[in-house]
Amino acid sequence: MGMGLSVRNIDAGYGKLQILFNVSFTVPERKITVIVGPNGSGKSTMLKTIFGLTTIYKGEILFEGRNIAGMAPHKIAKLGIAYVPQTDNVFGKLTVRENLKMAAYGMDESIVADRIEEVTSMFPILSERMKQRADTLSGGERQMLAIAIALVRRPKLMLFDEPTAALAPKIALEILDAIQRLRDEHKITIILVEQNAKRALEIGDKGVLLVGGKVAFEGGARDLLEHPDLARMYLGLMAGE
Amino acid sequence: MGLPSIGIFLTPELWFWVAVYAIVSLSLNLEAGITGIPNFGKHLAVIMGAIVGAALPGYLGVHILPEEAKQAIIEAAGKGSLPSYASSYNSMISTYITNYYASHPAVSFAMFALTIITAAVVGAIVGLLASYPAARLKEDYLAITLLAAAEATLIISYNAPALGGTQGLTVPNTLTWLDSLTSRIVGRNMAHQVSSLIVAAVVAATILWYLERLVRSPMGRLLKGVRENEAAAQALGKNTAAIKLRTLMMGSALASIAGSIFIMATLGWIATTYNRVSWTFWAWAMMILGGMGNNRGVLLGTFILASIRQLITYYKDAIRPYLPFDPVWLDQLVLGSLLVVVLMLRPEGIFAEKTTYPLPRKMLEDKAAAR
Amino acid sequence: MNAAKRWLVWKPSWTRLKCCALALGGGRWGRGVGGEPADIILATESLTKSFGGLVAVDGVSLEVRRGSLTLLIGPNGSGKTTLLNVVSGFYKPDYGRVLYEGRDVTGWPPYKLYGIGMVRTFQVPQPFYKLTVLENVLLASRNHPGEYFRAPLAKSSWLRREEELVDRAFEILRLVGLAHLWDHPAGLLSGGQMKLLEIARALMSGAKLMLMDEPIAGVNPTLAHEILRFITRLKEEKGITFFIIEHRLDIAMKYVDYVYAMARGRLIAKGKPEEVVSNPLVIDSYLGG
Amino acid sequence: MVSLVYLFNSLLYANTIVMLSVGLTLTYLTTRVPNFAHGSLATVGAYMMFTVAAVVMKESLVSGNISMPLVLGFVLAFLGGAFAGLMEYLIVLRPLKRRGTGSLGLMISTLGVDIFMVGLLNIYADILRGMRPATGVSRDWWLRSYVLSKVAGIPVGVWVSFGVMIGCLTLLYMLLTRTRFGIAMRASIENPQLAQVLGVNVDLVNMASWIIAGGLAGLAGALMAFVVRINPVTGSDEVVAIFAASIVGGLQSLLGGVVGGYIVGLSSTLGTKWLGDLVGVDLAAYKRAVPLIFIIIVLLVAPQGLMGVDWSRLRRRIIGGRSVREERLTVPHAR
Repeated sequence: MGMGLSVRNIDAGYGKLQILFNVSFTVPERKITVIVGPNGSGKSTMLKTIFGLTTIYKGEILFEGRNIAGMAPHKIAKLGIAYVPQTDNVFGKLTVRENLKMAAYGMDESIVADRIEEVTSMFPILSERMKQRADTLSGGERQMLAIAIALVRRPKLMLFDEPTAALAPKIALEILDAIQRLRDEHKITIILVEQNAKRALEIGDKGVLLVGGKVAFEGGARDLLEHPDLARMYLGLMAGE
Repeated sequence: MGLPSIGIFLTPELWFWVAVYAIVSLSLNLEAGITGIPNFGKHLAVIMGAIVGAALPGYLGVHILPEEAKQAIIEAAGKGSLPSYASSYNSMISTYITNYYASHPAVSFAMFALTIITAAVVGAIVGLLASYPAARLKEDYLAITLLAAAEATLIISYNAPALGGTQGLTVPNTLTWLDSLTSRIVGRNMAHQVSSLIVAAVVAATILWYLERLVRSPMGRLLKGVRENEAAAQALGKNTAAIKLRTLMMGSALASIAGSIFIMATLGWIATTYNRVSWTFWAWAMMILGGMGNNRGVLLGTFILASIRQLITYYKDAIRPYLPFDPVWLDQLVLGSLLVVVLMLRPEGIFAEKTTYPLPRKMLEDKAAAR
Repeated sequence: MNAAKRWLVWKPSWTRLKCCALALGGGRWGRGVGGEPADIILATESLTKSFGGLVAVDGVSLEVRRGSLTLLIGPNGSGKTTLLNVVSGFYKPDYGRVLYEGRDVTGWPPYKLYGIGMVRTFQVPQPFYKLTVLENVLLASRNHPGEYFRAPLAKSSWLRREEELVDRAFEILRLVGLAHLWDHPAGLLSGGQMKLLEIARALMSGAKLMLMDEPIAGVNPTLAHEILRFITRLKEEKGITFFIIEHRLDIAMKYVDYVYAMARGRLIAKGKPEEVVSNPLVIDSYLGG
Repeated sequence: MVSLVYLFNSLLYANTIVMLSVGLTLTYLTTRVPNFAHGSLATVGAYMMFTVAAVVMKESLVSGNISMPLVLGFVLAFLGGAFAGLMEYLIVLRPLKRRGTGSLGLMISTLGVDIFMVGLLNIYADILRGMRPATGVSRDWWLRSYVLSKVAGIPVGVWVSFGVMIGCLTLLYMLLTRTRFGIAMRASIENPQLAQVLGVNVDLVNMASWIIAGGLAGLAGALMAFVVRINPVTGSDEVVAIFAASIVGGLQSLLGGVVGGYIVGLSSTLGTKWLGDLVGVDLAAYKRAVPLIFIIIVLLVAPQGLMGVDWSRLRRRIIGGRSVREERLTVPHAR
């Protein structure tokens, strides 16, 4: 199965509070896998679990054939996985340039400038804001910076946690556009957690529906979008299983 | 070294230390162990109590002296008027007052009672004032504020002319009413030591009795609730800032009583005695070693550490040859490492905190089983 | 006699009275069903709260009828919990008012709100960790005569009350199914049990209005039904009002009287449960459009 | 009128408080522990300097000669303080944090460290006294004589003090803004989780902060030896002043530490002197009460410290405009 990621029988949570129950799914290489589900179903927890930010009680997470369950986050980052959290995903007190430099932490000095050049060319608005503090950016710009930060290391796999939350619809579309470009032009494997299920599934290749910390559906994004009970499950009118 | 070390446990001195420290560490346990207030300025209340104990029997005593005693002092001082209690004639004035107290046991007892009560009131007020600015803020701020208040008070009282400044004061003996009784039993030499011990022990026992009942009352439960989760306590209608202030007032009043008793026993005031190492950090170590939140544990911790301290003081010279350094520093090394080691190895202390219900457990078990 | 009083006495016309009632009752005059004034226990008026640049609650005005079970739904980040935090006094609003029984309680601290009968639970349970389950519940009791420093000296003044409260606490613990764990430290409970404990405490408080943040999230369906049935019983028998944030509508639906839906800090729908969940705006807010 | 000597002494004192307060704030920001042993880290530095004085300088050194030994003394002071700080973190705080010790326990452990360090310093002071009988029986040291000669009318000590202080703060500023590790430090302070996600080893950053804070404290201790007689508890006694400076600065920014350090340092020396002259009483003995007054005023008026005050908002408020409501400080824990 090569470069993709596969989650196997994961039980995870925070301390004693278990959120995920025996979750298994696979993430195909160079595709967008969308994780959807109602409030509190464990979507964000799933991403954090992949990145080693939760307590894993059981199960494995295979990346490039290697079990990364239980590894320290800063080590996972070095394997070529990047994570864009939903909130607090940029350093507000640092300038845009410092944010990008920060993202290149531990990389060879000689290529840092090129990489920063590379990512800012993807988001030209950022190059105009290089000396500004990140907390002066607008919501959309901030989200772009967050993605740019994650891109500096040229990750193979990117995890996005609700990147369009609290953004104006037009900006949200721009962000989803950018994510599509990452797949198409940069051949990056993507896991996207979205509250905005419709739009996310429209750009996605694969869909995973989490309900109550369990996988309720795994399959093509289209199939999930056309699933007759999706709306009802989303509104919490039907519990998983 | 074996046999004489047992001798220490027969001296009233050790037990006096245990009793006085028990008052302080138990009051700290009320604040920090039970309510979770990081009082790093415990010595503040002790200083205030000592100030009351040093000033009241002297300043008030001068006024109630009979005319002939006053005249005698004026003559001896060679001045036209009665010199101040804190003047250079302090020790002479104190002797006169002590003699007067010795011949009037009722006055002596009244002065003793008044001193203790005043110390408690002053302690409560100072506890309120010192914690008010930070009671609503994070515990770090409260800890720093209390420490700062205590240190500032120490410096001010060390320099205050009314307290004899850096020279300190000789304090008249307000325990003469008890000394006259004890001297008949243990002899004149030991009398004051023994009566100090009795007073300290009675007060400590009373406080222990009160605090033991407190943790077995709904109030104890409330205080633990404030410690465990402030947000939850507020949501359940508890004014946590006010509760913390009241607890600090109570804790400070008790520690202040300890300070006044200490002065009554030592009969000498010098501010530097009431430093943070002696009266705050040792008390913390006693509480942590014994078990935070457990009064009996704290009592045991107090006994152990007071004994160790006393042993080090007594056998300084005996252990000197075996140590590569001066044994006077052993105190600090023991205290410092103890605080850290206990936190690492047994954070709950010797006796962990126990659940204490106001109602008998048997009754609760029955109620739980009933359907 | 001050100016306002004189003004009242001087011209006691119907309009004046209505104005006064508006001022006192927060504009709830004459909106009732069948000609009677509606009994609104909680109302918010243009409540607004922002953090930095983000407006978390944006001009929310809603009403909770006395004796109802009113639900607040909305997708993640729609501002539900922030609204609850503002109403329950944990945050101060930037703008707007909170009215409780017609009284302006905007910005009151939580313990004062508790005093007038408003109590809340937390989404993430907030137990007193080292205290036992029974102690946790007992701490919620109102005006306990033993919660003073004089208590140890006057045991007789509170002992009987304590016993009554213990009985009541056990009754509630049995109800939520925690009675067998009464002597357990609350910090050792499982997540679901902590949730139950949170509810037990709220019940113990004897509040008139309970604000609950996701009371049945993380609780198994059978138990969730039991809790909701119990809440309904309390509502009917004791007349307690419940204002609940919840997303598990499958279970909650049939117990609910009225639903508000929020998205992006604003109210987007209100009405009977069936109306609200079939409202395309609400479905869109969940699924995205 | 304040004499020139008094003015210089005050400035020297304020400089040391600034350096201490910056270090204290730094470790508070990274590790979230108020370090009650911070003052003793300074004493460690001072004794490193004394070691050089005792072993290398002897009496033969011409006073005022800023020579290699003095530089060596500063280097050792930095290293000594840094080592002590790092050990405090590695041996005490990190294990306790991993064990899940609460903030109360962590605070107490730093008290324990402080007393332990004072004990060790006392023992070392005895050894040092044996090495240099010239100071006689006194255990108090100072290096005033080394820095009394004047350059451009100002004592060498003042030049050195400002040189070291400005040099250190500039280096720290450069580190934090110009190097990637420094940026990583600032990032970890703001959002440790995100920094971790981006590949930063946050524990390493914490260790670095303790090294820097300890080193700065060590240098401050060495500088303090130019103005006051130092004994093993001198630094420990300054802990209230250091905290006051940090609290005045808001405990949130290093710049706040600098501003707070000068406000507290100068007002407790120059301020008490000036006020004393005004009312005709010598208030110098009460200078240690000044930090308390600052703590109380700041906590009552602006608990976020000077750097936390929204000055423009305050101005609007004073000039007029809509009232600003403050945030309650008790908020239920998120997540």
